[in-house]
Amino acid sequence: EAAEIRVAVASNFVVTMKLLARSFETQNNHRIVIASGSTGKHFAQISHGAPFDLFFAADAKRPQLLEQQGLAIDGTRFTYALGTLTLWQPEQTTNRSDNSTGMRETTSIESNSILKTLKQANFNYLAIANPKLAPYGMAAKESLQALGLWEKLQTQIVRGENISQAFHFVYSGNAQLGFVAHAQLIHLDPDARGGFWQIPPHYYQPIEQQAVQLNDKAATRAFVEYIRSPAAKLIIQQQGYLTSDTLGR
Amino acid sequence: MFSEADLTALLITLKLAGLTTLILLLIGTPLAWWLARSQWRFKFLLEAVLALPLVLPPTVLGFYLLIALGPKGPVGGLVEAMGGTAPTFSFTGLVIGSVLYSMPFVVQPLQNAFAAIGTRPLEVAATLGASKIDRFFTIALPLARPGFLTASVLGFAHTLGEFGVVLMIGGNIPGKTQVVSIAIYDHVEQLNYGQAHSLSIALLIFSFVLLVAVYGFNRNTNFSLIKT
Amino acid sequence: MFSEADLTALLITLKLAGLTTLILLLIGTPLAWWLARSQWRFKFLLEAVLALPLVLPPTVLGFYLLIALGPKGPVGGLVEAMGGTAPTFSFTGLVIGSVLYSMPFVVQPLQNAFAAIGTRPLEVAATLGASKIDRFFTIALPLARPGFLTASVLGFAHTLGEFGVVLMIGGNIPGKTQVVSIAIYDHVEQLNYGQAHSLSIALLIFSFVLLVAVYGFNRNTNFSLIKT
Amino acid sequence: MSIQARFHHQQGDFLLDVDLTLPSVGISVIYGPSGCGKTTLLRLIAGLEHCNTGYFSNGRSRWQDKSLFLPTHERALGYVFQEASLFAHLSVSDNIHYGLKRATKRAQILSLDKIIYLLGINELLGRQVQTLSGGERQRVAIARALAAQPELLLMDEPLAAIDIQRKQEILPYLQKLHSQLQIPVIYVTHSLSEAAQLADKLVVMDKGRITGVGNISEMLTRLDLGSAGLGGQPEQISMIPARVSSIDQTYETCCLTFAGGQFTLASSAMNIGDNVRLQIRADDVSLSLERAKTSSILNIFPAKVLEIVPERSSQVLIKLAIGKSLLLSRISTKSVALLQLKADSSVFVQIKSAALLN
Amino acid sequence: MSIQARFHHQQGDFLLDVDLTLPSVGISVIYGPSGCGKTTLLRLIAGLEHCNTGYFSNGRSRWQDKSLFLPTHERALGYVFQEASLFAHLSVSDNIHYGLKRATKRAQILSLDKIIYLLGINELLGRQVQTLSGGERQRVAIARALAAQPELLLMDEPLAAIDIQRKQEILPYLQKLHSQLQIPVIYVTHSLSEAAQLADKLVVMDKGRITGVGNISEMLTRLDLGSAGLGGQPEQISMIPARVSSIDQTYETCCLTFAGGQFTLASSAMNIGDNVRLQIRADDVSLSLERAKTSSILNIFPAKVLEIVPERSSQVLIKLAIGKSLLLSRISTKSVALLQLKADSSVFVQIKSAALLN
Ligand SMILES: Nc1ncnc2c1ncn2[C@@H]1O[C@H](COP(=O)(O)OP(=O)(O)OP(=O)(O)O)[C@@H](O)[C@H]1O
Ligand SMILES: Nc1ncnc2c1ncn2[C@@H]1O[C@H](COP(=O)(O)OP(=O)(O)OP(=O)(O)O)[C@@H](O)[C@H]1O
Ligand SMILES: [Mg+2]
Ligand SMILES: [Mg+2]
Repeated sequence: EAAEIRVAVASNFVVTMKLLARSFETQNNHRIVIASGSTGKHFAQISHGAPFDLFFAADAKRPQLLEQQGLAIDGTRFTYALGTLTLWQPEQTTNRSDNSTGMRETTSIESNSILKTLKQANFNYLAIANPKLAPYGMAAKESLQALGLWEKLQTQIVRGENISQAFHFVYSGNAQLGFVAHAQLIHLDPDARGGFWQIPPHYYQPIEQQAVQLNDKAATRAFVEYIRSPAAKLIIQQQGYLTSDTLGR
Repeated sequence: MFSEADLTALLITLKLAGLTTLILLLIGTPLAWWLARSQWRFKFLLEAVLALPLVLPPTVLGFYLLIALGPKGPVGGLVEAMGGTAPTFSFTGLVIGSVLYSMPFVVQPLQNAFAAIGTRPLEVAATLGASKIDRFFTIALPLARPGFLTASVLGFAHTLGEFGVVLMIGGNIPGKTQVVSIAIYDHVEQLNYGQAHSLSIALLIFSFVLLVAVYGFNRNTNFSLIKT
Repeated sequence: MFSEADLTALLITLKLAGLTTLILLLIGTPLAWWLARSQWRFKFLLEAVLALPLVLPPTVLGFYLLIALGPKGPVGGLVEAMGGTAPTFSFTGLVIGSVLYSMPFVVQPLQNAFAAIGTRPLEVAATLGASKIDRFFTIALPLARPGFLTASVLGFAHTLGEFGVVLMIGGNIPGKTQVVSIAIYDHVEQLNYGQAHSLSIALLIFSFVLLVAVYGFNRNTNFSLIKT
Repeated sequence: MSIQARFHHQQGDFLLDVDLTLPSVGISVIYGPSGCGKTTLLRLIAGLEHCNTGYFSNGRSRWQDKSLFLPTHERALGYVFQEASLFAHLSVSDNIHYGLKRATKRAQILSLDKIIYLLGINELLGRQVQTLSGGERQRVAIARALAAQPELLLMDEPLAAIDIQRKQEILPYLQKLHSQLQIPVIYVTHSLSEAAQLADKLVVMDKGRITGVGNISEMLTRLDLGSAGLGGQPEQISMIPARVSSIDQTYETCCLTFAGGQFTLASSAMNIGDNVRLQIRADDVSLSLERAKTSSILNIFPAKVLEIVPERSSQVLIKLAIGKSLLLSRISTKSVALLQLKADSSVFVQIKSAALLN
Repeated sequence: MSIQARFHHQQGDFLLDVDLTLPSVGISVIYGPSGCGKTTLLRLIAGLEHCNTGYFSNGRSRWQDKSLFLPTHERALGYVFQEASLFAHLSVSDNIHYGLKRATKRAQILSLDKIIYLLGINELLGRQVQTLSGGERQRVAIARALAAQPELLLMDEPLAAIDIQRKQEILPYLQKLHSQLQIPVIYVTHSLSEAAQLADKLVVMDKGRITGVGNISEMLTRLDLGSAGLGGQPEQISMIPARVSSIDQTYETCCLTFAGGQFTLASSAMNIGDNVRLQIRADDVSLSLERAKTSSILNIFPAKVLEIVPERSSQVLIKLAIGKSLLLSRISTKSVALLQLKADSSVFVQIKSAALLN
């Protein structure tokens, strides 16, 4: 029979989750209720009895912790998406490198010029998500370290609470460059995208976004099953994420 | 123009702000009255405690409320032990959080308004046979009207814009604890700038109309200006 | 017990709250005075506008400020055109945001306090040769002291706990725009509950001491209670 | 059945120490210089000031003793404050009705219409109190206190802001309050003529203490109260009880019998048999050794000098007996010498004018 | 050099319409019933009420006309409000110093010590104003206004809350303000005896209009001002200018020459040659056809009846001429008949007592 499934979703994945939910709901009687928020908040809430059925975190750590604390169903944890990091510079308009399959591209002329801007520190501010709070922030930090720029750019780095805020900083023109999620750029009008450079995956630890079941209701399981289906994976990929099979795992 | 979820959020918000303001006026009025009248030596300690919720970032305050009100916390635990449900993640929880959070904005203006009345009108009313409670309702309340105006406006508006506490103890559950401020926040987070703008503007226009009504209506009650 | 970063954040917070309160008192006092005295028909519209910042969730307000103050926004653009730097991600930006955000909490109590003085003491002072400005400083200000107390406390405390706006337009730069509310928030998000607790408690104790000092010091100025 | 008040009350440096018995009918006037504690005494009686060791009974019921402290609103009193403290949020009419509405338990003895008429505030009823003049405010405050149907009326210099014409209309009304309605009044004033016109009992206060209490006629002729009391006051008044014996309609005069003779007074609004009081200023009483024949002064009586008290070196107060009535006269020292007056001298007192009370 | 005031000012239903010229020295008393516009007039003069079509000049400088409106604080005035409005946040002493400090531009003519002494507020200086009694408050308010070294003093019933003894000390001081210091005073009162004691000019107001202006002596004997004015008032006073001609140290009396004879008065604090004013209540003047021989009344003068005005049917006011001086007497209608008085009758006036001004 029809049930309501409450899903706590990391803010950065909510848009994708809505698409997934809609598609799931067309095949089921179940209804998905999405509560977006920061993973840290969701963790605290779940620890204190929040009535969620599923938890889609922005990282792997929090689901793991819940599992250890016995607040999640053992063995239900899985990676539902892998974030990809992009360095974005809207003012870079000479040329655009994205095409519909541009996600795999790792280098281009423009990206080199963005890299050049970065290396020359030819800007006021570089926006990243807070490495302490957001996996994308950690990835940005690792990338900068790999490029040998982390120490050098310290005074020019502004930190957003999460990856959305890093995006706002760039979008509003306050920061000239920013490490954002590739998924965020997907939603921009192509004319407004400017230049970007997808960071090569070996620069940073994979941004594993994991989900875990908080109970073992049939509806919950049904939804998890759906998420793991190829149809869902396609949607996730179209939204600018990688999935485990795209990485070959 | 607005999604159904947005409209629901708007409705919940109004319900929350209205109820919170009402509760705050009900609790805050006697409290402010007592604070304004009392000669208690250590009154200032209580005044300081009342202002403390202001100092914590809302999310942090929300975090502590989450702990306290949750089933494992002292309050929530007690409620559950008595057969109830812990108020977190429910509308009740939101109301509790908002009340605590907006308390100083209601109590302080009321306290000042009551203090400004002075003792004379109350003494006069007493000699005319008005009991303590009668004096309070027929003299103190009407004379403190500007203070009630400020208190209601600050309390209501502050609850409308309230966000951190509600997010934390409410859990942002659409249709239940998702208020409009969180909805706007979500739109911004999801880069739905257009929807964020329209919802913000709707909230602003609504609030502006409300505020204009309140202030406009009270325009001519400047009797507090004149001492007789 | 506290990391150096926490201590720096604490320091920046105090500086921010102090400066914001100061600026608010400087701006808010004449504004409140004008609002209390003016007979302008459409005053209530202005009053409503002043209360509006309250209504938006801080993060959303911060978002709009980020746009307005940024180099592409009207304000930031103007500043840059004049050869300056847009105030976002700077301490100046934090101050601007906090001032806007906490404005109603300072203006409203002051306005009520000024209104409660009435016209008589000012008339008397005028007959004793005190000019408008002289009357303001020697009569209106001291008589409005309870209002100033409330205004300062609400303004200062609100800025201490302020978080959304500051996070948005400050960029959380340690040593520059990371304030203690953000630091506590970060600790909570990282599940460093221990550090979050100690920092919260430090903030609470500090604020409590401050509030007790303010309220205790003002304990005996209840002259507003008595009309002569 | 008498009003009893005992208070020992410290207020800053000021100590009020009072033990007072007043009749529970009639008007008792508290008289004394500024700052002597008159207002404080009224506040204590009203229960607005707390005095743990106080005692008060209004004759009918006890309001306060060691174990009892009735709150103000349960004391059936009316209080006219020294500064007319009207409610700023109520209209004039609502101010007056405030007490009236709450007096439903008390007997409705004072008619609202009458009160409004007497205080001349009919046209003010719809007004906001902020627009009233000082005297108008005070009149409204009196009306409000009266409308509350008090069993004891406390009035703190109620007529200070009111013009003399209106005063002359209000005073007789206040007198009637007790003569017809048996409402005792405690009335604070620093005007001796107001006191003489109103008072049955006069209480003289100084520096928080009571320096003299007595019937008005006796008190007024007491010369021992010192500069803080009545002696040394520019006003000196005697009071003589009398009774209407006949009325002359032609000249609108009446004849009053008192313990000393027949007094002719210009007044027609009286009935034969009425008991009245004559109030006579010492300055209005001159003395002569022979009875003047062609004088406009109608009231000339033989009298005996009782006492001559020098006031200043140029002036004396003379206490006289007309039959059994006492009278004060103030004349110059020079006249005393010219007429060779001394105690026991026989003289004629010429009373130029007199005011009539009740 | 005279004070000129012209105002046409609407206030709710009330219209104040005044065109007034007053001498720029001396005390002008505004007299009228409650609500007639006295306070409003003072507020207009002080610039506290705005009147676009107003005009005011204090003799030395213009404060207001068509194109000019000096704000209150630039008008060198002192204002004693009807309700003593002390600053609640300042001590008594600081209240008084408030005006003093701001008067540095003005000539320091009034000594603070003297003011404090005269108003008897020395012991109150350190007190908080909330602890003062009503009369104490008003005295402090007067001191504060005087300390501001005003060039024009506006006083709105300043003595209503003050006891008669203190009043008698303050009044002469106020008189000296103008006689010695040339500070003009505009003084609102509803006490005619206060007016007679203080006034040089008397302004009678009713319903927002001026119904009579004139020198006090002339005004007091005008019988045409109707019930709102002076006629019909219980108090009727005449004022006679005189001059000290000799002093008798034994009885502490002095002899005053006036346009009609020699007046004997109990008073020693005078110098020969002083110009003074005699204030005589109509009630203190009796008439006789023969000169009384053995009376305590020292002042008996031949006079001529000018006019007999019935007040009530039982009483008349008689206007008399003693030489060139005018005098009012109030006697009973019965006496008029008994003595067969009419206009032009020759009589003896017996003046029982008189007050001395200046
Ligand atoms: N705003 C107003 N609306 C209507 N009438 C007003 C207003 N303000 C004052 N008045 C009236 O103006 C008249 C004059 O007032 P004012 O205070 O000058 O009287 P006053 O002569 O000083 O009387 P008092 O001796 O009682 O103090 C009063 O009748 C008062 O009721
Ligand atoms: N809190 C206080 N501290 C010190 N003295 C006080 C305090 N309150 C009142 N007093 C003094 O008590 C005395 C009595 O005051 P009260 O008001 O009773 O006088 P009053 O007789 O009514 O005088 P008035 O005729 O001037 O109104 C005054 O001298 C006053 O200064
Ligand atoms: Mg008093
Ligand atoms: Mg007046």
